Amino acid sequence: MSRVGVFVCHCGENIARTVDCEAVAEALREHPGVAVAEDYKYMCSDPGQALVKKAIEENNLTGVVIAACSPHMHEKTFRRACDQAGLNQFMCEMANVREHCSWIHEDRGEATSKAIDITRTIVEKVKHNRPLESIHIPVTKRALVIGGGIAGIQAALDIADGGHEVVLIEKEASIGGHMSQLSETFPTLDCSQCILTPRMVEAYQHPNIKLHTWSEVEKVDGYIGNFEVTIRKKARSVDEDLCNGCGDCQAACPAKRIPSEFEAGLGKRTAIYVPFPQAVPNIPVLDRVNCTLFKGRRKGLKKDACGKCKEACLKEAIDFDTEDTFVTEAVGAIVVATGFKLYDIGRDQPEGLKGYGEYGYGEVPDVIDGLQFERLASASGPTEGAILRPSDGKEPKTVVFVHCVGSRDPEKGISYCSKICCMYNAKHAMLYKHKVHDGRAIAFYMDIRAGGKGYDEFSRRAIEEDGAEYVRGRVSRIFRDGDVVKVWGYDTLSGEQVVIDADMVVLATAMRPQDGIRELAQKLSVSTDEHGFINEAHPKLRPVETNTAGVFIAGACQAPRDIPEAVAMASATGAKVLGLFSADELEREPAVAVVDENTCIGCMRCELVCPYGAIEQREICTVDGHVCGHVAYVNPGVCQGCGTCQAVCLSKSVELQTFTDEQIFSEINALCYWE
Amino acid sequence: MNELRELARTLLTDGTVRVIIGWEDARRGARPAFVTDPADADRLIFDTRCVHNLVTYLDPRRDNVAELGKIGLVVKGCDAKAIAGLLREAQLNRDDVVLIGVRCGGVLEENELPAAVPLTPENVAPRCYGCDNREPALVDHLLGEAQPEPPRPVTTIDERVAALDAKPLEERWAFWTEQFGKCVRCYACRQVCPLCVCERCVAEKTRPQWIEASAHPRGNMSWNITRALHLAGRCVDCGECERFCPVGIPLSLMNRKLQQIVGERYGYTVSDDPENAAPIGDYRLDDKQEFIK
Amino acid sequence: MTHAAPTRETYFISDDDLRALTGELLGAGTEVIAPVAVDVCASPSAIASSACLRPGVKPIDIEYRALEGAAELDLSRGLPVLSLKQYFLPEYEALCGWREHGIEVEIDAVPTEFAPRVVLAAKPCDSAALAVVDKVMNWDYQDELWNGRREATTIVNMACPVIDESCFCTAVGTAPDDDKGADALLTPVEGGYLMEATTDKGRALVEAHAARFKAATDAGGAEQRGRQAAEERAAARVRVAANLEIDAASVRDWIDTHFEDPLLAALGVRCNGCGACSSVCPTCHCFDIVDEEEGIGKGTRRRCWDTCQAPTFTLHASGHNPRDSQNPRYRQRINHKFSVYPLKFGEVLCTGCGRCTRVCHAGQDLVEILQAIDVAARRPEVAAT
Amino acid sequence: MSDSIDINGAAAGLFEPRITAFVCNWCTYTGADLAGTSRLHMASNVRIIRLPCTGRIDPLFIIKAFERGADGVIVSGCHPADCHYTSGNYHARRRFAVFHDIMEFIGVDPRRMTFSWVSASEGAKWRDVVNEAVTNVRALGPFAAYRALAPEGAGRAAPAGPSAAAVPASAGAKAEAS
Repeated sequence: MSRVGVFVCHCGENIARTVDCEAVAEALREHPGVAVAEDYKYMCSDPGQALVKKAIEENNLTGVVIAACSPHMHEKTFRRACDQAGLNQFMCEMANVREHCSWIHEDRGEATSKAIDITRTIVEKVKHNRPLESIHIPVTKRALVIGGGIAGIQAALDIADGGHEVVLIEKEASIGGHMSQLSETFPTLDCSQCILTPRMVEAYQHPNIKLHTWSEVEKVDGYIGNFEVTIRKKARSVDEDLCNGCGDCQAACPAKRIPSEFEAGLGKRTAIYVPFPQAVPNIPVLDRVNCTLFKGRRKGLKKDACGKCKEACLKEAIDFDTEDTFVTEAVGAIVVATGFKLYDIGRDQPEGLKGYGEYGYGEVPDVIDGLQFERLASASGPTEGAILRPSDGKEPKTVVFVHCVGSRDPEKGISYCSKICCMYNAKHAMLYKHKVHDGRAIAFYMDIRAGGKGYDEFSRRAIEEDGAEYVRGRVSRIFRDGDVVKVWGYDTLSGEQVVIDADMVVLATAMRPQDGIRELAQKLSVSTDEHGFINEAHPKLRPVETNTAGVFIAGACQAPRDIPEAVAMASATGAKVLGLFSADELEREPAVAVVDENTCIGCMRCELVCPYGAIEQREICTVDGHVCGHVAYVNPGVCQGCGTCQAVCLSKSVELQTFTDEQIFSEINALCYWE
Repeated sequence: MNELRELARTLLTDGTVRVIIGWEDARRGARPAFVTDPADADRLIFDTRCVHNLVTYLDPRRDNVAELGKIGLVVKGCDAKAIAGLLREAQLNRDDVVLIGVRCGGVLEENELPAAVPLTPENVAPRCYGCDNREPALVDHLLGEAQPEPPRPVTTIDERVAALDAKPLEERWAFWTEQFGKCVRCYACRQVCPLCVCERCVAEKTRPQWIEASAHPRGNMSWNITRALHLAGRCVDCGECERFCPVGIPLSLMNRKLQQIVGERYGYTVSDDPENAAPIGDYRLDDKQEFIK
Repeated sequence: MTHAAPTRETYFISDDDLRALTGELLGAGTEVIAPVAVDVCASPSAIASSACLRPGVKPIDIEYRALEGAAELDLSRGLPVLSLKQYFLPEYEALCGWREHGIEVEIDAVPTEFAPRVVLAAKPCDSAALAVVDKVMNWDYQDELWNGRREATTIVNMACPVIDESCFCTAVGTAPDDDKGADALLTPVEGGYLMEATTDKGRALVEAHAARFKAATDAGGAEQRGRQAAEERAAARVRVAANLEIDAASVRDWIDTHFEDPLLAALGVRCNGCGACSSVCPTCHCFDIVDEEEGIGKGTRRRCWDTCQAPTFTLHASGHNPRDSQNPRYRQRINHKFSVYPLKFGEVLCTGCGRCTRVCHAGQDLVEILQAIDVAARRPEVAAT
Repeated sequence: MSDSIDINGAAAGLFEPRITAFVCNWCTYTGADLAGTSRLHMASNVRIIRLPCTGRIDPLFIIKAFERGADGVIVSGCHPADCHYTSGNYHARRRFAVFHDIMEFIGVDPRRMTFSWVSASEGAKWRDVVNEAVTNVRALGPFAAYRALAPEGAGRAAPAGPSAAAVPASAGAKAEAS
């Protein structure tokens, strides 16, 4: 026989104003199985909790129902209180008579009888609650960081400095990411390379960091604390141990006219190459798409068409026949820091995006995007920092900067603000003016978004000190007209149309998630938003967690971020991971599904619907050990407690603890509307 | 038929199987036969009276059939769909049974006759109309001549469903409450269903007791709805549930309606391809949701 | 077995008088139950029944029903789908209700007194079944609900005119013209029926409606009617006997001593365990007791038909099931009806109505099975080896 | 729409439908919380049963609610693509599509069953869903047809003849069916 205690909270006047709390307690006193029912002004207050604890001890209650606010508000509070009073915390439930009753009804009579119903249903549920113990899962204290940009590097360093091994993987040949391409960074205008390179080297040399470049995530198994990640190491053709980074192979390579990704297409590279001088590791990769030898092989030539790099390599580190290899790493936590790519507005667009054919990007050589300008402005760039336009290498005297190309333009498929463009445009205008004193920097903007420490001052400086000309309005068309690039715009302040003969145009194209993000998200079973950015677990309170326990996110894979934000998120994930690693075992709520092996027939419908792959088939044996059938097994470490398996189970042979069929049946039964 | 008897004899003699489950002639017409002795192979028949879906004997819970040893099972096209169902739901290993397929031109609605009679629109089992699997693919042996299409019954099941659909809600409710009201909860429908293979049927779960055990209209309603829902996208339309129902509840109308629903909503038809995953347990991002606010 | 003995006081009642009598009973508010031919094609179900939709003979369901008017009375029909059992042991019935108040539990009893009612033209195999089941219902416990309904009911049998290949009442100690378990017996004759009242209840019925009855001897053509009746009844018995003849006693003893005999041990292979046979059986009386909750702390305890053919019938709480496959479960059906019950109560728990055989589409054929057992029983030396 | 209907039926002497709602914990339950914190007034006829996910909701819940005398039900959870468990609501959507259609085939007025997607931020939508459901079911009247299926309880006389099943219930239902 259950002995349930019911505690009705007035919440000051919040509940008592419309619900007659005494009447509710009174009604529940008569309810079968209720041993005590009391009401009190503030149940969540110390005296309120003390009252609950006292009642538990005095009446040795088997269950507790708090009729008060939403369980999302105070469930933990009261479960803790019960625990302290020696009642298993899962024997305590809350009846929501505030958000779902007193706050949304006026009629005192209606509200009171509804409050009674609500409390009754929860009492009936609690009668079928079972004492549960939290689940303990062993934790592998190693972390995987996906992406070697500034966010990934920072996360890796923080975790490694915390004393735990980190596996850092990067799909390019070198870590560094977009930050390594930048010239100078706002709002301080300090050299990007100068602040980044030391971090790259530190990560490379850190005893706790194991680096895999030219590698991608192939497969992710397991669950929080116990992931097993398979990594594809793409064939590099260069032995990472033998190579000493002398660079002779690059010098020897005949294919020298390949557009360099690092230079955003403004510079050239060889087929076997190191992306940039400060690359970490300083080990080349062989680009098999553009390599003469491999082109020949693809054509089916008997004899290899080239091999100069191999001849040039004294360390004999080059092997044309290497294949992709796979390594598996056991880790307990995963940080996703795959960063962003720029909206490639020129060529054919992915589904939902329209591009900006009218801006001539890709056709007019002197229409470039922000990253290309960064390379022009970078001392280590193709022009050694001189601002020269791509078409004829002349110094542009008039440069137009266009804000919000793609961003904030639902018409073109992207509704969000890319956030960093206002700042880097200001920076670009400044850098340009610093280098071309007699030049004109004209920026078309919708409005300036310069939130952030020193940001607004910075963008003002561009205008007030460096004389950048800001035109409030959109650009309708950009096209080549003889030697100049015509920019048709509209000044919404003067209300006049503006036509500018520019020498070069820089488009602040939107930030988009990296290619393949959806596939990766699927492997990690995390969700992405409509644009492909990875969803955080809660927009405010859990910004670096995902819905998959043990998978965290840092930087621009979650939304457009600037460097300080990406670094802050990275350190936040570091803290999360270190927190996870602080105990040998992980404690989880026991809200997981459990299979009744006596009635399960192993039809595995549950396996089909489980979003987490938590269910697998398992053989059952007789006492003498011979296999007598197969049943479903739910891995409590992976199960997240959605209960979808239970709803599809024809024989009802799987039960979700804390939401069992008996509990729900009793709740429905409690709402019996007879007589 | 001789072809069938010959094969049965061979399979039994060379020990490929220990028992052949087929049909035989008995005092009250055709019925399931369990032939273990090659000498008895001549008992086997196949004609328009062989209505039974024998796949129901492969229910892994039927220990007394399993005891007979490896089974050779005679299946019509519709029966083979049930085999696929069992394979799909991991209730059968394909290697554990030898499937003897028979080309089928349809069967009788009323099979308790002393001798086979040719099919006519009056006597053909309505479910045979428009059969899409008269030559089972999922078999080890396929016997018999190619058969003509079964005749169109006087009234097709679809026409009956349509007639019911055309009635106002009140009349449909009156119709089904009368039908389900007759139910005595013998569970014959479940027992003969080749896909109802649960160890413990939800109707027999007592904690909690979702479905009231006694045969009152309310318990009957929840039982019959649940039975139907559990077969959504699984029912192979063998009609055994309706045929065995001692009080004649037209379960085939429920089953057919479900087939129409999963057909229209998810473009799904039950086939004898085990890889053809059932629609419930699967989903598409763009599934119709016009009924959701 | 009781045969219609001409010594018993016999009356003649014309067809019209029988209807008039029915009218009087109904008029007096007495429930009258009789086989009714239900035109299934008249109900909404018609649109669902392919039989109704096709040209030709429309299907007819025969059911024992409470008459709404004397006109419905139709005595020429064969065996109803469900037996008379349902009027004495309904598919489900309330045993009591309960309501919790705090920790107190209040019980609502159900009435065990029933208004008098009359069954007309009951099938002899159905009335006999009631007499057989009376034994177990009054063995170590008096079943008030059963007895209450038995006492309140006057049963008038009709000598059975319709016999098919599944009937075998004569093989199990009754007959198509038996009055066992009944209070009177009607036999169709020229222009009406001969009515023999065999119990006080039967006689009371005759007295209450004396005007409708003539002493058989007074009525004209009495002798010829008597002969006609006797002949038809004898002929009917012969027709049934042709289906099956067994020595019930040796069958009983053989089963008792051959529990593990392969013949008994392998009966269930084609059986689907659907239990339809139990549902339609006039003697199957096993029930399950369930508590059906309705709202918090209140509900109804009901009993409902159960069947030994279902695995759950013998499933232990431990999960162990002593009858773990259909073979032992079907053997139980045979064993209980033809050995255990006879040994305990001196009566076979079967009246040969043949419903189980007709209802089974898997082809379990009790006639065939009893035949086989009888053969084994008559040749003990064969069975022994 | 919420303003256009009378959310306080008792005052207006209207029939007060009883509605049981099955909602997921992450979207609709939280959305209902938001309705509360935003003090959005709505009809008081709905009783919420909280579940982790619409994927957990079994048609048996709805049948049982009707058995227990509910005049209507609401099933509500996360919008497609928003499921806290990524796909629970997609599976629920199929399950309820089939259930919805078959119940309609049996003769249950679909307006007694409201299915909706209400996110944690849609307190107002929840208010509207509740009020609309109440208006619809109020218009339909009590679900007498389903209640007519109820067996004779002990309080009332036990059935004399064959179970009340075959004839009376359906007859009764016919008259009262929704």
